[in-house]
Amino acid sequence: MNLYAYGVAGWLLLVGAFGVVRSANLVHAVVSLSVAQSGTYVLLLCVGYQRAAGAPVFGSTLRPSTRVTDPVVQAMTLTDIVVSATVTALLLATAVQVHKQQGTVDPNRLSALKG
Amino acid sequence: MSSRGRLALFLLGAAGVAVLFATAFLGMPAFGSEDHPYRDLAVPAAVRHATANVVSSVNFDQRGIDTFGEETIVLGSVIGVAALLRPAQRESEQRPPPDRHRLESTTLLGYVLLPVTLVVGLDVVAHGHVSPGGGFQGGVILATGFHLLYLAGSYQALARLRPVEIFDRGEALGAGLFGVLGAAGLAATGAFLANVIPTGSFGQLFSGGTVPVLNVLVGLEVSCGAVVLLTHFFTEAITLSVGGRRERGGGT
Amino acid sequence: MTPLIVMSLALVAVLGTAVVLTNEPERQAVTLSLFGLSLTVLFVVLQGPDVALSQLGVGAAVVPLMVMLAIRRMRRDQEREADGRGEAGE
Amino acid sequence: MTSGTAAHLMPLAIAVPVLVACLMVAAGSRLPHHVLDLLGVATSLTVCALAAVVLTRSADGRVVTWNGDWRPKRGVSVGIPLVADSLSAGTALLIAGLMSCALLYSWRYYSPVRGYYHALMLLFLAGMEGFVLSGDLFDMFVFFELMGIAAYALTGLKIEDPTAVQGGLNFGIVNSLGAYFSLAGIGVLYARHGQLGLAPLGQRLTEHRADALTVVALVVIVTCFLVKAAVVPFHFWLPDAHAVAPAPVCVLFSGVMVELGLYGAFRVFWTVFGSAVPHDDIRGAFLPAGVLTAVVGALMCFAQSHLKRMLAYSTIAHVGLFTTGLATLTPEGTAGVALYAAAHAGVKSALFLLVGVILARHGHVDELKLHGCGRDARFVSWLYFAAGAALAGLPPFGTALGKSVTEEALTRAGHPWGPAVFVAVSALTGGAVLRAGFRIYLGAGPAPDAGGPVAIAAQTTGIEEHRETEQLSRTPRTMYAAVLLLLAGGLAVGVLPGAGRAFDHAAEGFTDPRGYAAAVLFGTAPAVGSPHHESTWTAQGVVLGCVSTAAAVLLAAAAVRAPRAPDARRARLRPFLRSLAAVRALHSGHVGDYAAWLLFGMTALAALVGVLPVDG
Repeated sequence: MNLYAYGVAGWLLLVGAFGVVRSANLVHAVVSLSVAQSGTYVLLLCVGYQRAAGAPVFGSTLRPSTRVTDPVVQAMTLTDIVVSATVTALLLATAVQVHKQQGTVDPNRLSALKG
Repeated sequence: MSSRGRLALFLLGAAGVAVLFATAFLGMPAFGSEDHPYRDLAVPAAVRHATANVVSSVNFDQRGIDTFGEETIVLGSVIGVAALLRPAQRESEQRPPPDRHRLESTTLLGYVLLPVTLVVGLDVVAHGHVSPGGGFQGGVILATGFHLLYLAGSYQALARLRPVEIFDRGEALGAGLFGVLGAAGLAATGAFLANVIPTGSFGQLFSGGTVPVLNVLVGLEVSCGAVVLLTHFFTEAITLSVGGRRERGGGT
Repeated sequence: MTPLIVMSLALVAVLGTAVVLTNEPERQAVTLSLFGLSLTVLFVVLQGPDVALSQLGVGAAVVPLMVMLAIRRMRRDQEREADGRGEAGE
Repeated sequence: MTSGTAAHLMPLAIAVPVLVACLMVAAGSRLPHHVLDLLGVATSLTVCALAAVVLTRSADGRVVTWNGDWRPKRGVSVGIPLVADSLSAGTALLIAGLMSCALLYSWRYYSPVRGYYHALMLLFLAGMEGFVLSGDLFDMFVFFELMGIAAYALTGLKIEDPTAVQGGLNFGIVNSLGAYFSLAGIGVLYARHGQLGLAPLGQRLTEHRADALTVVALVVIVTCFLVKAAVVPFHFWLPDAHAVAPAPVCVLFSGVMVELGLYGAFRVFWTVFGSAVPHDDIRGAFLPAGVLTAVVGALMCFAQSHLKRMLAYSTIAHVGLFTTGLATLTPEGTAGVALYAAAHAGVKSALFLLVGVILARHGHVDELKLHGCGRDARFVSWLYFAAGAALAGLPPFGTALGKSVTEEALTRAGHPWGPAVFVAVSALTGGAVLRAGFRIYLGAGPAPDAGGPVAIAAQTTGIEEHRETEQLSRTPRTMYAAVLLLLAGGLAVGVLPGAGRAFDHAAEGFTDPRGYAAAVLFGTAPAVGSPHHESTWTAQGVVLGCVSTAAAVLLAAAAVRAPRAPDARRARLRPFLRSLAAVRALHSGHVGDYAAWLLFGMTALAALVGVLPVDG
């Protein structure tokens, strides 16, 4: 069971890295990177999951107790999502700029940096 | 490296990492177990500060400096995107004419949805400490709401509604006040980001001390920041660069 | 592990793979958005409503939108360049 | 002033730059250039002062503050501490000092890009300060990302330069990928132990036998730090980013950001895994990794004609030496590396700024094309040669002291090959820098058009580098001042009496996880143990320093004199040249290659550490 739930997280990380490696388009590489990062969300939330426990938001229906899923990993994931969105935005802007300068975003055809 | 060589190297590395992950995953506590030591500390701590949404308590109170760092990341990325997408000197820009043909129904949908999303966004920000949501989620909803105008009609209407400088300022204000509130905690109790506002009673709108205040500040920053980010990308998408790219031998 | 969790995890894994295997950037913006939605579902199922809400806004809407806009910019430049070359050839 | 007050100053070192950056953004493009410069320098100097106060306090024991006032009860807390021991406070001071020099250098002549440059620099400062002071694993990740975001944007700042944006993108993608794997490692560790603080995790791990999960977590978590530190094979992004970033930004990259990667890796190792993972396993992995990094960096450095890329590879070579020294896992080795890194920061930064001066005057940074261009620049040439010799390890520069202390620590730890590697690497990197100096400032060797083709087409030369300033006919005083300050810093580490002792003390605290945990979790401040060993000049160290400098001069002279070796010698060198060309071809600028190497590196590291559980 562990292997399945956490395995999906590990799979996303590896498949995202695979996307970066075989990418023929920097935008595709940046998107693949964000897929790799979603692996970390899945891992964190799976780590914080507890069977038959509620969400860590108390109110009229849920009285404070500790039978809730782990709020700490959820807070971490929130931060992680923000990081992902901002990194993606910045890298996309960079890719747009690469395209303006070199006329292509295919890493196989970019030739500015070597050796 | 040839693309085959690259792939071979990757597969070798990925196989190794897969083994590493599998080893680690087998050693972790079973999925869905009851063993969450940090949670057992965080929930009572949130209750002590009368914050019904424990995730908000962790984000803004217990581990507030993480969120301070996170908001600074948002600020940094907005500045970075603005710097990277600034018009280059030899690039003169052309705006397309404003005649965009849209279906009437899409326009109507956009205008109807705009106020709805704004209200929902504000609500999510305001109740982030008592119900799911918060400044970040609400801020994103607000920013998306603004961009329904794009769906609804012309770029021009959108441009009129979002003078970038004001949003820039709103974003900086949100991030700055977050720091100021942290420093206020430092001045009052000697600890950065200390929860210095009376925490009120559990589950009420006025509870959680600094948590709802920080939620509002983050909402301000994120909504403005996301609007600025999207504006830069929208401007890129409809702008033509004239003589933008530098001619390079071998490039296409 | 409930069947719901098993299924949403499987959906996430499949759609994540699909995003990576989509070579055409325009289509990738769409698959990315669907992948974002599947993550949202997973987070709801895993009892993380806060996370699900921000994933919905960021992963399913804002990021795919930015990807789409970035691609559109590149396409326009390419088309323009092709036009320019055509004119020069005339 | 009590240590309580000093503790209050730590969060300010992070918050003040952020607040000033917010102010700059809010003011938009309306702040005049000199106000931006003034605000930037004043803010970095303020952070310098804060760090200096914390540093003086930390001499009596670690300074700890709990954000949000969530002080631990019976050793557990939900909050995040900021912790300063002498080493982290000293690093915090170094960061702010380098930032001050960088902003002084860019005073007036660097385009403020509507204030974005200054705001990004200050956010970069905040990120580095947060990273170095944080006592929490996830918080370190957050500040690591903040550093990253600011660094990627600063790298690509010269948007009209085609290489700049590509360098920024490679940097961003590789570093982010490493960070995500590390975050997964943090998740794995959290699942087992339910903690995120360094000290509480360390405590939990003392009670557990180190099993495979622990070792995997260690390997995966340190990956992102090793990517930042540019340890081979995680290093590919570094020359790309350094070659294109503006010179003042390179100062921060090479001077301290890369070293922060090593700081992070070894901070996490000592505080979290120090008692659980057998030290021999770590030595067995990091000693070879360090030596490989040093050798690859030094050879690649000598093969460059692009001045900034040359300095970048020299940084990789030195990071390799630092890794080797830290991998002894002894206080002596750590003290030596801290000395070395502090002096290296001054010397290497001065060199980057001098190359910046060349770029401002001549509009490119290609060694061969610059032949004889600096003949009229007397003063600058003296500065350049001094810095080059210091890089090669000339006493009494601090680089020589650090090198000597680290060499002796390696010998004492049973690695007699240590000094040979250090001398060879210093000679090669210093030799490359001096060779360029001979060509540029003395006009030595044949002029480029006489010496065959200027460069081989398949490699990046410095010819295309874009100017960062308007063309300067004479170098402004502020630029000289920054270079002089940095060189003086590099010299001061070596000659100030008591510098060695201070670094010994810092290293003793850094390598003492028990004291760290006691100070953080229980507020007890056991005095840091007095060092067993005193880092100071020795006859052997001075001799080896002179040897490496002399070797560097000879190498440089030989390379300038004989650009085309006689055919017989060439034939003998052919296998070597061919393998060098092969290594060089691996640095392809292709981000997919870099990502593949990242995964391969993780696997190799895990294999070296030995993932299977080790008894005892």
